[in-house]
Amino acid sequence: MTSHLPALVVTVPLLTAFAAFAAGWLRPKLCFPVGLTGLGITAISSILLLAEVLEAGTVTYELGRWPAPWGIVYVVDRLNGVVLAAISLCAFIQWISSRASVKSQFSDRIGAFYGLELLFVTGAMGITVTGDAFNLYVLLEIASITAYALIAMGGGRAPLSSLNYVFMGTIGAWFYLLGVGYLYIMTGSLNMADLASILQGMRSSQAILVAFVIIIVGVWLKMGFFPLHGWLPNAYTHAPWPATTLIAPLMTKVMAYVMMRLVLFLFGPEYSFGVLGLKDVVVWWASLAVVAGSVIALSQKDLKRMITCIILIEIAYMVGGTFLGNRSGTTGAIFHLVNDVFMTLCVFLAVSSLAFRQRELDMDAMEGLFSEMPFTMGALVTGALSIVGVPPTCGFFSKWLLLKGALEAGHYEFMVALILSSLVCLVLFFRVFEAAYFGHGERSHGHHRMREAPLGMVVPLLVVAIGIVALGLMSGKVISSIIEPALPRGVL
Amino acid sequence: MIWQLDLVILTLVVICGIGSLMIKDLLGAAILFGAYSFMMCVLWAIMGAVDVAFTEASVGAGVSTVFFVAAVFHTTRRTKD
Amino acid sequence: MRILGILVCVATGAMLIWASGEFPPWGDPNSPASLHVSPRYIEKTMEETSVPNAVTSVLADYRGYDTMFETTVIFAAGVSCFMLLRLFSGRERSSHHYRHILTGLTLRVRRKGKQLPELEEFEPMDSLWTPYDLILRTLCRFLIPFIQLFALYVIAHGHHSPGGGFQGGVILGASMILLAISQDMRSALRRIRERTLAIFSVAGVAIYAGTGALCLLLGSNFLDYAALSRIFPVDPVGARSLGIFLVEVGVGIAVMATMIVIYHNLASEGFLDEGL
Amino acid sequence: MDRILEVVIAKYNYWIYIVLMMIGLYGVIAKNNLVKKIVGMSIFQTAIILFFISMGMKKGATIPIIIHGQEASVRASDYINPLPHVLMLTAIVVAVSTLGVALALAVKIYKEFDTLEEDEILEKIRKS
Repeated sequence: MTSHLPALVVTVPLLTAFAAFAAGWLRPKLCFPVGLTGLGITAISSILLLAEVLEAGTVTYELGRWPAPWGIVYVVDRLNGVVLAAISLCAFIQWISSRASVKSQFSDRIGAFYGLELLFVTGAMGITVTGDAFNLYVLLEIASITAYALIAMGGGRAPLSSLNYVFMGTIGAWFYLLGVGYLYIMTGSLNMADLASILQGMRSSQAILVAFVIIIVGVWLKMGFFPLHGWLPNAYTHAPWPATTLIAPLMTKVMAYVMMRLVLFLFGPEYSFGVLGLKDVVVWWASLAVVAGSVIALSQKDLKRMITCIILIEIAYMVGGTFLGNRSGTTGAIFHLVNDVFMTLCVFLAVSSLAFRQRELDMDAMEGLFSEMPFTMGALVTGALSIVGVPPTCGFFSKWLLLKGALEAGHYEFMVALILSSLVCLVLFFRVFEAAYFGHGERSHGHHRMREAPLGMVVPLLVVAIGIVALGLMSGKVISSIIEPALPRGVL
Repeated sequence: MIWQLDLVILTLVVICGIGSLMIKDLLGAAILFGAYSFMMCVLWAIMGAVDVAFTEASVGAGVSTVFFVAAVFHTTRRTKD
Repeated sequence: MRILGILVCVATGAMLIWASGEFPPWGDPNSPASLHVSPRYIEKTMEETSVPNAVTSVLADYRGYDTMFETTVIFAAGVSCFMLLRLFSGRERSSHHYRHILTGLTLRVRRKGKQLPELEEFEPMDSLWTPYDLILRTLCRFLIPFIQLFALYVIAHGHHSPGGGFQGGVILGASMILLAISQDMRSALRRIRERTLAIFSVAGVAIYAGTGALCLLLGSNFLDYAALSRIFPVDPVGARSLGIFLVEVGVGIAVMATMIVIYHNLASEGFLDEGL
Repeated sequence: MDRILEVVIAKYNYWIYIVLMMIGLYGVIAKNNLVKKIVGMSIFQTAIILFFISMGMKKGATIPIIIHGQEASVRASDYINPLPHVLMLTAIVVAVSTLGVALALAVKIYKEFDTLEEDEILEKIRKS
């Protein structure tokens, strides 16, 4: 009996989205529990799928029982197994913690909001698990359209920044579609494994080169890689908090996974790194992106906009790590992708519970936060330490691997950029903690009563913080058992 | 597939495309965009893609133009560029 | 911005044209695209799915998973427009307009709050967009049933002729939009209330995903219609054709409801009282 | 001379779609009015759909519906390649969905800022 886990992993959130939207109209109180059970089942099935992949190696699942190049086939290996587990856990935790803010802001259209959030999770899961190039485009569009609508719910400037995101996102997605079209006209197939085998023989053709460039530009545009990042700071800052805490940790990381899947598996490491010779150019570009991201993050006054700009730095790490070309660099990039999902989730959830308590998010109005909201600030400290890369947390191990990869590949400018941006992140977060801990503004004189965020927000936040530390401690086992064998042979 | 007919329709499509971007009145842009979609639908019908032409006619020329006109009705027809 | 736009377009265009030099000549029967995967669709469609229209069989069966997510995309667009624009508190009007049905005399009642109840000789009239044309209204009232009949034909006949779920669904939606434009939005909403539209759009997509899940429950892979032959009295090939038809009906319902929801929200800026 | 003509005949369809795409791309980047940008985006999308359709074209082949009489002896070269048509049915529906959401956003922006010109909106934001 072939295990139906790959199909369950995507169709369960899809059916839950329909159930949540229908519940919005029939009995609004049911929306939250329906979504909770759906995401719970998805999380469990994706962890079971990861376990199955670890034992039985790559799992393939034919949709509609049509064989590979004709029908659509799901291919789950260790790389997307671990990313699937990370996405579903992150979505499950975010769902619990954003309940209070969704109920307060969107009570009259709660079914629609929850339905779109679940469709976004479906899109993210589907992009990760699919083995068909065009199916990836359709799921990319689902994740994008739901992201446009969720971001535009912020009010004030949100629709304008969402419309800019629509324009840049559509151009990125349709460039990817055009690249798939170029591949299809030259090879005749849409299945990724089939395409990869045909492309081995067409190393020298111009059309494949242009297809590679278009697809990479489209994916970088959707990812928010440095020169193409114009939409990201505005979109995530003006979005409402439940939308930001869901979209920020997932969208850019899933697109980073798509880039790795295409570069390492579809076009193959020899082609994407060797033939074009753009390997060094991209690593230089990534170092520039890291520095630019740090400068942008330094110049921000609003806390929410600052942590959004930190995402730009994280993306540049992943692109640089992938294009380093050697084994430890790529392993570092994949492990950083998984860590980054949880790090970003932790920091965004912490700041959203600050915002939920109507705290001023301005940098220099943070007095007495440690005394008022100790648990939230504790989790924020853990997330910050992980982003900076301090040993017990998982951020350190992935950055260490990236550093080792850069050293072996001889890209010293990428190492300098890595260290510099870690220091900048340290400065950024220390500025916040210094004001929050030592601040003696007029607010903290009055009372030291603990006005913590509601329990529903604090408990998931603490779980994520503990998860970051646990992931850090287990990083040796995670890397050796899951990520190390996930790399294709070609990565020398 | 008479290539002269194909060429004529292609030039018409390009003209409608440029026209709907250059025209100063948004309602005019919406109508020209509807004409552009209809020309595209005829082009695909000639190329043998009947299902796609049917969809483009009903979705592209039909409903998109109604959405454009509805949106322009609630905003302005005035454009600067 | 203008120079940046020109620069980017010329660069991308040059790159694309440089690459198109290597394409197989236009319309060449043995280009890779026509030799690698698609011959099986054409030759085997009658034998495996008994559906002569190869596009419908590939759309709903060989690559049925794409179409399920495509229907989810249009559903997501409908939900987004509802969520973005819909405002539940109505527009406060200082005065209401009524038209005497027989003579066409218009009456302006200065009264705050809700509309007056329905009167025999008078019918409520939009105060925002008030053109009234007897010829247009009666012609549209005459035309709409035939449009809907044709749309049902298009959905049902997707196997043998061009057409299918999407095209039929859009035409059904267009007939309701025509009603909303020729009469006024209130009468269109009286035909199909907003709540039923929402339930229809969910039901349509749920039919599609439900058929797939049903095949899963019957032990076969997701969206493998041959499994339907266990519960329906058809052979596996006939079961595929039946599965395709079920899916087309689901898509038709979902697309119809979504198009109307998007139009209602766009045309009345979310108040759903007066539209185009 | 006739060799160039032969190449042009074989490839002009692809060049036209590239010209259309660049018009759309220019419309999105350089136009100031938001609805004009949406029109440019739609032209960009339709041009890519044209590329996919002209990819499946076969000279001398008929539409991809198996003729009623000849179900038995079906030759692939008699019928046009149906796969790009399926892909483009999806793309058209995605294009309409994006258009619907973009127009809803434009209406919402107009309600907020009373103008659709990008520079006027940014001016208002800088002032507020």
